Amino acid sequence: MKVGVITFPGSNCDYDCYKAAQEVLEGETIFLWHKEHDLRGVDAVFLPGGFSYGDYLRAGAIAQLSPIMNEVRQFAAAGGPVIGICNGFQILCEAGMLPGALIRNRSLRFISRPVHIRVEQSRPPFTSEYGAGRVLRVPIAHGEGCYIADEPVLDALEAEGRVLFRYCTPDGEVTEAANPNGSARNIAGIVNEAGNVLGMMPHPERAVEPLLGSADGAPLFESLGAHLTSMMIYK
Amino acid sequence: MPAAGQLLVQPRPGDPEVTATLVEDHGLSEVEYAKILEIMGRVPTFTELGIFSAMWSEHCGYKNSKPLLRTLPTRAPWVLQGPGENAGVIDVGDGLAVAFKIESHNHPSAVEPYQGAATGVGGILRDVFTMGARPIAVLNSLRFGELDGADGARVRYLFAGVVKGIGDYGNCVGIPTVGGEVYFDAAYEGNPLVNAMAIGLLKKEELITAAASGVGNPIMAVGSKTGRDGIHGATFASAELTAESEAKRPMVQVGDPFTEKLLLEASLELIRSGHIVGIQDMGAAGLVSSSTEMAARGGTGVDIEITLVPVRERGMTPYEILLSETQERMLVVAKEGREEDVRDILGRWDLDAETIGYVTDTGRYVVRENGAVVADIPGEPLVDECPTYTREGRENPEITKLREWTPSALAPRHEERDPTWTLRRLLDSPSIASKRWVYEQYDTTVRTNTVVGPGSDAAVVRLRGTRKAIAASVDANGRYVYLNPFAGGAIAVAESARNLVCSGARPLAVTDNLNFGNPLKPEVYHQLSEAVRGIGEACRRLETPVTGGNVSLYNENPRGAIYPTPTIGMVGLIDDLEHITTAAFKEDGDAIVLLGANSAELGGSEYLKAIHGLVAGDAPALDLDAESALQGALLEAIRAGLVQSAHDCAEGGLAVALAESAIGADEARGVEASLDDELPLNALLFGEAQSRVVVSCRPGDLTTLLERMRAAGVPAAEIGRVGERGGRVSIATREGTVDAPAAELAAIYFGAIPRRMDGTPEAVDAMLRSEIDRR
Amino acid sequence: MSDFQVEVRVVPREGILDPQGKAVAGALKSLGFAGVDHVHVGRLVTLSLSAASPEEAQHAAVAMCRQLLANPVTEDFDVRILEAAGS
Amino acid sequence: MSDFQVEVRVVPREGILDPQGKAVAGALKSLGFAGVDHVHVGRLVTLSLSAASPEEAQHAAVAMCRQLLANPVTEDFDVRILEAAGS
Ligand SMILES: Nc1ncnc2c1ncn2[C@@H]1O[C@H](COP(=O)(O)OP(=O)(O)O)[C@@H](O)[C@H]1O
Ligand SMILES: [Mg+2]
Repeated sequence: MKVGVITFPGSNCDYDCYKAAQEVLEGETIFLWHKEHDLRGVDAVFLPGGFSYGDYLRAGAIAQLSPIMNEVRQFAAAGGPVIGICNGFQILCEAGMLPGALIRNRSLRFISRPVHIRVEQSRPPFTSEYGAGRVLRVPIAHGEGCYIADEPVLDALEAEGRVLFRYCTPDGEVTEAANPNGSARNIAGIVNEAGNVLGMMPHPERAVEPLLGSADGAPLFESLGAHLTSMMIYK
Repeated sequence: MPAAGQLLVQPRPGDPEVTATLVEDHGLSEVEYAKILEIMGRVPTFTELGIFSAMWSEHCGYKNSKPLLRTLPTRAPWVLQGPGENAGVIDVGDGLAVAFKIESHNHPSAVEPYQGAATGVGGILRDVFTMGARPIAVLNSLRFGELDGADGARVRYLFAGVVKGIGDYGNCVGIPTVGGEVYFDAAYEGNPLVNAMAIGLLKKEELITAAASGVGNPIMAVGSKTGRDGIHGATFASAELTAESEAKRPMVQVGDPFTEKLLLEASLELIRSGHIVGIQDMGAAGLVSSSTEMAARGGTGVDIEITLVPVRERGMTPYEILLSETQERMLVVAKEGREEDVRDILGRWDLDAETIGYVTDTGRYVVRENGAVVADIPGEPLVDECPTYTREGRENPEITKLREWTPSALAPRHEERDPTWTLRRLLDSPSIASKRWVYEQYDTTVRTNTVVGPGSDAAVVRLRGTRKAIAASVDANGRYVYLNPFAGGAIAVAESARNLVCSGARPLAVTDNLNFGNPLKPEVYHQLSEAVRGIGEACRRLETPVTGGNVSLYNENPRGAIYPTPTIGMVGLIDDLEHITTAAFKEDGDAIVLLGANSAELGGSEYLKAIHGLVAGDAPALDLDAESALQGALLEAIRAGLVQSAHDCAEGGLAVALAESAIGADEARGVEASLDDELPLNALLFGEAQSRVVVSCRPGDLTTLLERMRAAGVPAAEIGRVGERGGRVSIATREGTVDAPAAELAAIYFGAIPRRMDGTPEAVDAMLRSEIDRR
Repeated sequence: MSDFQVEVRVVPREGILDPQGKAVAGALKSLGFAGVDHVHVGRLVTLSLSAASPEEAQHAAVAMCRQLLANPVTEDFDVRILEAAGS
Repeated sequence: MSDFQVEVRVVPREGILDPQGKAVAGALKSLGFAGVDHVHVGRLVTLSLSAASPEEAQHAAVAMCRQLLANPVTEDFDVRILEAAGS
């Protein structure tokens, strides 16, 4: 299996993502340059965190115009797994590949700290290795992570089981106080209708080693690995 | 007629005539101007005067500090690069080296906190990556007036803006901000201190220095186009803040962290490519200082055509282009014939490069405008012959008198009969309270190497691919230095080293930032020279040479001078990830041991200030032999696996140290301690005697730990046990007992700054001014 | 072809959270400004554009908003063509 | 007293680096928009204000800019009083 991490100008979690994928997944991990027109045969794509184009104008707004995004769209339309983390989530929303938008945190401040999120759905390709309801401790680090969407859109997300992660207390309770940025319904991560495009604000790639405080992000990569392996068997 | 080798320099139409007033406006003294005349053999042109003024400002020329800095120790077997380059570099083994440096942006931050602090971070990052090192961490040291003093609204505005500026810049570039310090004291009102330190990692063989060598090599300007930003910023940073500096406001530089990130990646690629011979940040005094310093290091000359420099605005004069401090620019000396290769690499990162001149063998600094020479200066004297001064130093007699104060003069307040009251007050003092409000705005975990972020004694960043980690800390207690500059300087070094040792590291080297007042005042010069003497002595004893630093003088405002504040940034090495230790207590029932001896001292303490409104007494006594023994023995014990947690006693003394170890981490734990020294209650609990560390160990290791300490001649005593989560913090003494639920103390400790920043209407105002999106 | 001065105003869509607007309102109140209401913070993009006619300039500017300057989920925009400044 | 609709435009000072404007200019260019120049990104603050006269509204709005809405060091502002909307 081969996964690709896209580097946009201003991406700064590309290396972290690359390292995490390399450590957890078997197979090859490569960097993809935003100006490329080819995904070079990867089986999954990561849009990493950072400040693409400085996040000037709006986070993710300029990066979604990058040449490689056409390829990513086609890849996703064909069912390929795409994971946008933090700035990657913002890019996916700006690109219209996920519904809603990420606006400035309720406090108007950048927030960097570990938070707890609850796994709402245990399913391939991203969360099959987690039990539903499991509480994870992962860092957030963002200034514009407040997820909003129209009520009908939110209702549809809920009804279709597309909310994968929600901010919660260490005991797994979804409360207002556990919501770090004001996101609608404590949403921390969602998937598209087909379930193969994930966007999330917390950083699972920063939580794959106990040395750094948590390994709770590793099963996300393992889930992806399991999914890709099963796809290869079917192929 | 120009002398042999000199070019004909014509006054440029439209430039002002060089007069005595103009010379004075450029911050040059009569002596200095006479020296310029001697070097030039004629009256300099306006452009040349600007060049001299920038190069001979305090910021670039170190004219008042150089003789003092020369007394500092700079060598050790592990020092690869000492002072004089963009950053110091030390060897950490495994073929790896660490570059690090500290820099101040005090004056720009006083005028425009957000941009001032942001560009400070940008500049220090460039200093590190131009050495070929990838930045892996930044730290900062900040000083502000009182959050709830008479000038509180302005202070909160400055504080919020500076923190946001540091955060936004480092976060965007993607370098974790892993530590720092913040103190609040009326002494810094109107003149905040903003010092930023960056640490980078490189392969030893990739070390590159900033020298312009190789006659005929092209000189290229890279990065942002030059605008009129911060013209004369270096001179500005070398003068006292007055109402006039308000008028200088349009000079403020704006940071562009996105371009910085591109520059960072492109520069590292360039350095590895072998296409260039040198690279330097166009920092303070811009193109002038970068090009002259590179030429001086290379022992060469340069010839620059100013109209080739890419500019942002029309009609810029050579003077303006040379002195502009537009951020995110670099000067690169390429190898002859490699310009296209350089452009290719930069183009990949959407950056431009223009060839603006060549390295020559004349030793002269030549600038042309459309071919006409507008400046022709012998390079070596321009860089090296800035007059330096050893001024007269004399202690202010009032401080001599302050130092004579002793605790016997103190009448305890009646509330102090309950020491719990006192502890609560101290935990609520913003200088002691948790700085979480600050560091939650910093991305501390990007790059996935931060093992210990802010909130412990030192930050720890692992070195991927090895078992090693780097530890770093910044420290200075300006109040100690104010009361006793020699002791204060030494204590700053000792505390910094102690913080590193507490985290399991061996201290290796220092970068220092000397923040002082106007050195022309004898009492300030006395502080400066004595503090440097103290730093030197401690660095020698603790074997932590100084590899670089920065001097920021004239930190005064109409209301007075700041406390003399020599910030010490220190880097240490942890040999094995297993040795990483933090300040937080770990397990119920662990034994708590105090290393070092308590004393009756109270001078300069946070207790005196917060409880009695007093700044008096002598700084705590520091015995460097005892300090060295303590640090050596503690590091040995940590390496032997005997230590569960270690936290040094600093501001607020033993009681605060115990409370911090109990409540400072995620979950508040109880403590059951008892102290039976025969000392006054306030000194025992809150005095700031040096060379003390609170450690905890598994009960089974207690005897071994105590024996080892005894063998090393380090006082050590079991003083209590770690309690359970959600327990009580209880510290018994002969005269009274501290007793409160850990959760309550935690609420005070973590709430002190948010309460002041987010609680009051003016605070909301202050916050907002910096929060409104101004990118 | 003339140069047109274009002004693009991007504002939070009615009903969408506007944390900045709310914070500014609070701060204005705490500063003692009375009678202030409906505070919103948006973006103002100014640029010059060479086009054959004001209509063409308008058309181009609207396209810029659709493709980049405004987020259709959260923002409304409004384009003003100010003047033709020279040829 | 009437309610005035107030519009405050805050723009980067002439000559000051505007990284945001630079990035937007680059993006517009890569989208194929030609003839675009002098791109700057500023803020637009809209609010309603009850005041006795347009002059009074203007005066209050300028005070708001000085104290909060604009950064005097890096930004210029401009206030427009649009209309009296009701009593
Ligand atoms: N400005 C800051 N930026 C980042 N971290 C900070 C800052 N100020 C304080 N901290 C962190 O808070 C903790 C406590 O700081 P301090 O009380 O100064 O520690 P110490 O007394 O041990 O030097 C440290 O981990 C420090 O890194
Ligand atoms: Mg401290």
